[in-house]
Amino acid sequence: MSLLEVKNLTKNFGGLAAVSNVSIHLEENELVGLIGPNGAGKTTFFNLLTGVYVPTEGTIELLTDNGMTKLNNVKPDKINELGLARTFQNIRLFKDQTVIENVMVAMHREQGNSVFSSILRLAAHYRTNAEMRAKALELLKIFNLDGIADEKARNLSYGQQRRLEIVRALATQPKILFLDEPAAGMNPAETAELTDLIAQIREQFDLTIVLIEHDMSLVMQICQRIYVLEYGRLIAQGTAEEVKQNPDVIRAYLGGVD
Amino acid sequence: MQLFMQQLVNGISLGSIYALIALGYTMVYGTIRLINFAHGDIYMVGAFFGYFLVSVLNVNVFLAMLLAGVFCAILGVVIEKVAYKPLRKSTRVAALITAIGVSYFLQNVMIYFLGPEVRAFPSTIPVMPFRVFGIVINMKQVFVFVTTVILMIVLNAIVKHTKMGKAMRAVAVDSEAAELMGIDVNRVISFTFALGSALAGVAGVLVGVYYNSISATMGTTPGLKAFVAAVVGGVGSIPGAMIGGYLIGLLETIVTFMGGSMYKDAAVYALLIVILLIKPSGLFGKNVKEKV
Amino acid sequence: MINAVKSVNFEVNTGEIVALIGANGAGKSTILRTISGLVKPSQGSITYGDHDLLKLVPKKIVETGISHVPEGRHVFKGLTVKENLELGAFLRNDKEGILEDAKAVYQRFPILEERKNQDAATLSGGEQQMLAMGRALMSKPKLLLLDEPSMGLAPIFIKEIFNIIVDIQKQGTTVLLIEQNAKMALTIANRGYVLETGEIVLSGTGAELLESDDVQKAYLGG
Amino acid sequence: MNRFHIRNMVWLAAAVLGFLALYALVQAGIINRFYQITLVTIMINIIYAVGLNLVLGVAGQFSLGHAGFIAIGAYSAAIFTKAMESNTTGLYVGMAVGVGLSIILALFVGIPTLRLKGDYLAIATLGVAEIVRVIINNMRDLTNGPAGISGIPLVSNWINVYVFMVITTIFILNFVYSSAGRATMAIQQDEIAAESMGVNVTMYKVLAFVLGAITASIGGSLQATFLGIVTPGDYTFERSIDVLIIVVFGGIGSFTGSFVAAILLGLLNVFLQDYGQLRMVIYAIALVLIMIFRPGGLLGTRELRLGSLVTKALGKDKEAVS
Amino acid sequence: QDTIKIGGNLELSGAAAAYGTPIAEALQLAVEQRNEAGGLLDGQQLELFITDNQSDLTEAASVATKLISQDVVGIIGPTATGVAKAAIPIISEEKMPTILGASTGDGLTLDENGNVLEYLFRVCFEDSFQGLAAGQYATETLEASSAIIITDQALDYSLGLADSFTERFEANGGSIIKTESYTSGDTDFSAILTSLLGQDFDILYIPGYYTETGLIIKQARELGITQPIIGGDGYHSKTLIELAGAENASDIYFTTHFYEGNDDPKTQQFIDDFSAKFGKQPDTFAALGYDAANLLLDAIEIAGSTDTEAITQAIGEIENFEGITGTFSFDDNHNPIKPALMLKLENGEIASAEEVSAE
Ligand SMILES: Nc1ncnc2c1ncn2[C@@H]1O[C@H](COP(=O)(O)OP(=O)(O)OP(=O)(O)O)[C@@H](O)[C@H]1O
Ligand SMILES: Nc1ncnc2c1ncn2[C@@H]1O[C@H](COP(=O)(O)OP(=O)(O)OP(=O)(O)O)[C@@H](O)[C@H]1O
Ligand SMILES: [Mg+2]
Ligand SMILES: [Mg+2]
Repeated sequence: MSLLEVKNLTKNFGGLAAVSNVSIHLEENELVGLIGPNGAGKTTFFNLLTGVYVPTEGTIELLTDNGMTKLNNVKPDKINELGLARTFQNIRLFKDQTVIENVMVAMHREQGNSVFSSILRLAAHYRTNAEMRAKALELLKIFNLDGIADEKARNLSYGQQRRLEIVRALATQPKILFLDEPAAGMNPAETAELTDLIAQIREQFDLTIVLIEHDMSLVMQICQRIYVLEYGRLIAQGTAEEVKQNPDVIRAYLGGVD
Repeated sequence: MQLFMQQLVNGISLGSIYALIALGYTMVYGTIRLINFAHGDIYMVGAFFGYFLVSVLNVNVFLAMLLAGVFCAILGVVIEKVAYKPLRKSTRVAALITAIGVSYFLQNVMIYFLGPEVRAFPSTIPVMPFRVFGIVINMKQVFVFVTTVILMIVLNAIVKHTKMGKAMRAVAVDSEAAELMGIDVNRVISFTFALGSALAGVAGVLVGVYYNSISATMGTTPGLKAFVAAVVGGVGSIPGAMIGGYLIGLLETIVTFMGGSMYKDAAVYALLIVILLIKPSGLFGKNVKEKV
Repeated sequence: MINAVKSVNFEVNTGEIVALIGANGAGKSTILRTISGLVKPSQGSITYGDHDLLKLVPKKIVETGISHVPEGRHVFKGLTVKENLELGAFLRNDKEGILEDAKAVYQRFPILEERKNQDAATLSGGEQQMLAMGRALMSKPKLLLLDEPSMGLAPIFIKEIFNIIVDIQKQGTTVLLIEQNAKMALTIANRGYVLETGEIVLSGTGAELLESDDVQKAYLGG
Repeated sequence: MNRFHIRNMVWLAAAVLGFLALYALVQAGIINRFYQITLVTIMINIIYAVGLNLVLGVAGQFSLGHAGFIAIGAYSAAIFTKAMESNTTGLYVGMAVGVGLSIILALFVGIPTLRLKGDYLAIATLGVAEIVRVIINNMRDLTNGPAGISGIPLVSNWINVYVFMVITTIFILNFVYSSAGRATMAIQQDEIAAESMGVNVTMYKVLAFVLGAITASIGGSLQATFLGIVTPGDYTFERSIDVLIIVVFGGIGSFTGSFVAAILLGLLNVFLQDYGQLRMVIYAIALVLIMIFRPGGLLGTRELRLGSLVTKALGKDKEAVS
Repeated sequence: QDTIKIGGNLELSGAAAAYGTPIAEALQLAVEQRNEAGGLLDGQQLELFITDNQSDLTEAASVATKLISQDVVGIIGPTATGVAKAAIPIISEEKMPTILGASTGDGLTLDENGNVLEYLFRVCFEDSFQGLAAGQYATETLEASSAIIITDQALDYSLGLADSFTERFEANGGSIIKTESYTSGDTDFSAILTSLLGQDFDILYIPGYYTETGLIIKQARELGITQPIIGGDGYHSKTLIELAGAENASDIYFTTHFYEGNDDPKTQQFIDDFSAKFGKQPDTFAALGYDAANLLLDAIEIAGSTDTEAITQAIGEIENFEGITGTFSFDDNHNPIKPALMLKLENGEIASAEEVSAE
């Protein structure tokens, strides 16, 4: 059984099939790439998996303690609870909250049902709060953001914001992490650094990672398998080498060799 | 049945009034996303201006309507420059509070100088009731209805088909990007205010003539109802504002007809809520989709 | 008050492609925003031909023939792709020419033609980027300011974007280009400047900068 | 220091000190009857504003329906205080009933409408409040219609209002600075992102709305039993706007700001009383000028964090956790 | 030399501004006249403090305490019954003689247990008095047996009148066919009026303020509703006729406090003085305010001191005060004992005025 099984997934917007009849599967601890030309439906695909959009057709199933659980029609917060977390193509941080607060929001489920203790300000409130803070700092450290933990998110540079989004997603303790163009707006040096980080967190947190990226150096370097979308349809899949050679992929995505 | 038809006529006449005010509301909202709480008060100032033209200077009503439109256009632009422009970059709620301040200001300045009493607007348009299939319709009703429809069509044409209209929509979405297109944002906003306020001025005189009653607080209730009408129709949508106005006018009339006159205001708000629940951006409102 | 840009002196000659490169937060976008009049600098001067740009409002600056593709695309959401392109030609009155140019944009980005009547808000990230570029071209600029035009684009379109830049240079348009893809940018640029925390630290022809060790290390990941 | 944290103590001490100071001033006759009305009005406005600030500033929900909940609290207090043998018990029973009704209404209204955005929510909540008012107006047997209920025993005075102000403020602030508060704030910043990070958006929005309704209702109960009369005309949407003005003027999201704004506007009102008809003109100009020169409100989003100030001063920020 | 301070707790802004303002003006006029005539108590000048209560409950209470703290010796107002109620606890506790000009709400001068509030007086009669008188007049004089009532649902005054009208009308054998309502501030009544078209009734009772009733009269007559329309003192303003249009203002009856056409020189003098000072005709509110003010001033003179207890007592004991709104004394409940007048409008003119009673 796969960790995540997507069968015949379709999403129509009016007459437009943004995702059409796509079937994929994800295994544990895999690093999978999702590429395709602009408007191919990659982000839409993420949106379907994470519950932002409801699929028009097809099924999404996740392996949980109760066997395969269907994710169609489950709300995003519940899906997150089941172990799927993501970042956004257009950065969506909680801009007026501090860096560490951004992370702590993502950890809020951990604190359990302590609204009561919080409102009465019992000692337990301060304890869990301190614990959460410590944990959040640890995560920030991995991405070299601990130094600016108390800075407002809006004041971060673009690259820092992208990294913070990853930390925030990690803080929800996901099984699968979806990254939408994590390296966009970064220069090659910064991209190389990020590439290493992604590989590292996969190891450290035993994650399955799916990433959308147009920077081929990153994709080819770390993805074990790659899916290619065009006009909402899956047109190729395989290892980096296989995909790179595929004539359809070259035509639609990479462009002819100059 | 005939009585019911008569009530429909009543509803449409009342709806015309709401629609007329709602048009200006929705214009301004459509361009700068500001609930211009002072709109109802500009309408009131227009009514008073017309009143003085007609009763003191003996100006013809139609001319008075035009002049009130011009006067309110200027007033609207001045208000925008003085009170709203400095707040363009701040939160919407801050701008809303300013609008409320302007509304209080206009209303209380009028009370201070002219007193809080109601005044009778000299009735200058003949009533001339006539019957169609046994339903009594009078000239004033026809006049108000026709004016509203014409204004709606003209406005819609401006927004949809002129360059200025396109610029207004661009400014509404992203004023910085609009500047990069070579659009003079200040001018567009001034134009919007001028147009919206001119409409309010015309409406003020028209309503003065229609009901022959004006007062410093006359803007509050219709202002609120017109706002509801604009929301029901979908704020920013010009046909929406008109339909919203008519819907509310008809609803009030029908509820009264069915014997629920004491609940007519509640019915209007209930309608508003129901429509928003079914269509969160109003009947004609564009659901601004957010790409995730 | 942060001084986003300290003291920067540079020039762009008619007909050139000039690339500005630098790390995140170096102040590149701020420079472009100053040129197009969206922000006013605390001191200094910007002249464009005979115009003192600091004395002009954005609208007048656009009228002088400068067009800016801003960071973050800023397409008009709620308006269709077609309307967005029309707004790009806001200051023009030659109906035929506008139609022709729109055709040319569609030719370069066929996906935009397919999405012609779609709300720009629902375009994919890359589609919005193309639209922003197409929209700027609609004004037939004499000087085009591009802020990371290749961001979020598929490799095939990145090539297209750089082709376009070279093409429009050939048609006589001057280009000032900000890019993270420094290699591509410097390859097509006549000259380039390297910006760090609000100051120019290096300048030279595109080829010179490509060769430079500093640039190699900092921006080319090599 | 075992069950409660030192920061609680600081706040408690501040509240008690504040009380003693007021008590002394009242005893000394410096706060005379006139200033007591002003004082109570300010404190009740603080209760309203703190609640609305939670809804608007923290949850980001633009509600203009505060007056409806205030009316519910006021009327239930009026009815019970008049009807019950012991007036004081009547007030608290009435207050409890008002809170109960407000919760029910807030849930009933909140669950469907809170998915509306911005101005749409504002007008919908305004509509709900107006409906409440029309109903109150027409239930003449219970509410005496537009004449309202008068002769309500004057059970409330500055003392119990002060106590309730302190309690509601502490309650709301503690909520804001809890994990739930953080999640609520995140919803305001970016709803989609919050949802994707596992935050139950509907629940927290409704929770904030309900808490706002509860405080409004409590404030209403106090006001009714302080003034001795309730009429439907006192709960028009303008009352909601008055509260909104306090919140915005103080700085949306700043609770300290709400305090400061309520006090300043209360004093401004006293000052303007001598200006007769010009008063509203001056007030309007003041409003516009304030917003032009301080569009973010007096304090922006700043907050006086007494607790952390003291703990920092004592240098025991870290180890105070035990 | 010290001045004698008089307070006005009046609605100068807000919903009731149109009714509080004329009272404030009348108060100014009365005080000015008294000062010109040499002041009170051996030439002491009067000083007037009029404070706006914004038609707001809390403000009314606040203004009351404020005036008291400024050492006024008597207060006029508030005007609206609800607003007045908010001030009552304070003036009672502070023992401040207070005269209400136009607060007609039933039982306003009594406390919860029906005992008279010692310091509170009013110069207008109660709502129920007007309603009963109108009911009586409708059945007896107009010989009506069926009526339709239109009330302002946001106005206790309107509902109060309607209630007592109904009581008397039905007691005298008439029947109320239908009750409709509108809300203050409405301007379009065609829906309500159209729904009356098919009905068979003798009279319309429309208690309310001229602001709306003027328009109702106009719209009703234009729709062809010709039955007599009866109302209360809220009709008593020139504006009513202007709003309705003189041609429509026929067969209109209303109970009220005074008749500007009576030959009493006092009344004519007041009308002249008021018009001269404010450039407009006084309405009933102004007339009532003028009486309230003069009553208070007379009482101070009678009391012979500025002691509030003495003034209160003097007010209560005044006999046959000769006011614009009639000659009256107070009953045990501090209401004036005076007859109501029923005025009739024909073509926008007052065609007749007769005294009516609720008996
Ligand atoms: N809400 C929507 N309504 C209509 N069309 C939509 C909507 N969302 C996406 N689309 C269309 O669906 C297609 C797929 O969009 P999507 O964002 O998934 O592309 P993508 O593969 O992520 O592209 P990019 O690499 O440019 O980000 C696009 O052509 C887009 O215009
Ligand atoms: N309006 C502003 N207020 C305060 N600081 C600003 C403002 N605009 C820009 N900055 C700051 O100025 C610096 C330069 O910003 P700019 O956007 O020009 O950088 P950039 O070189 O374009 O970076 P990137 O590659 O991330 O786009 C940054 O540190 C930014 O945070
Ligand atoms: Mg995408
Ligand atoms: Mg930049």
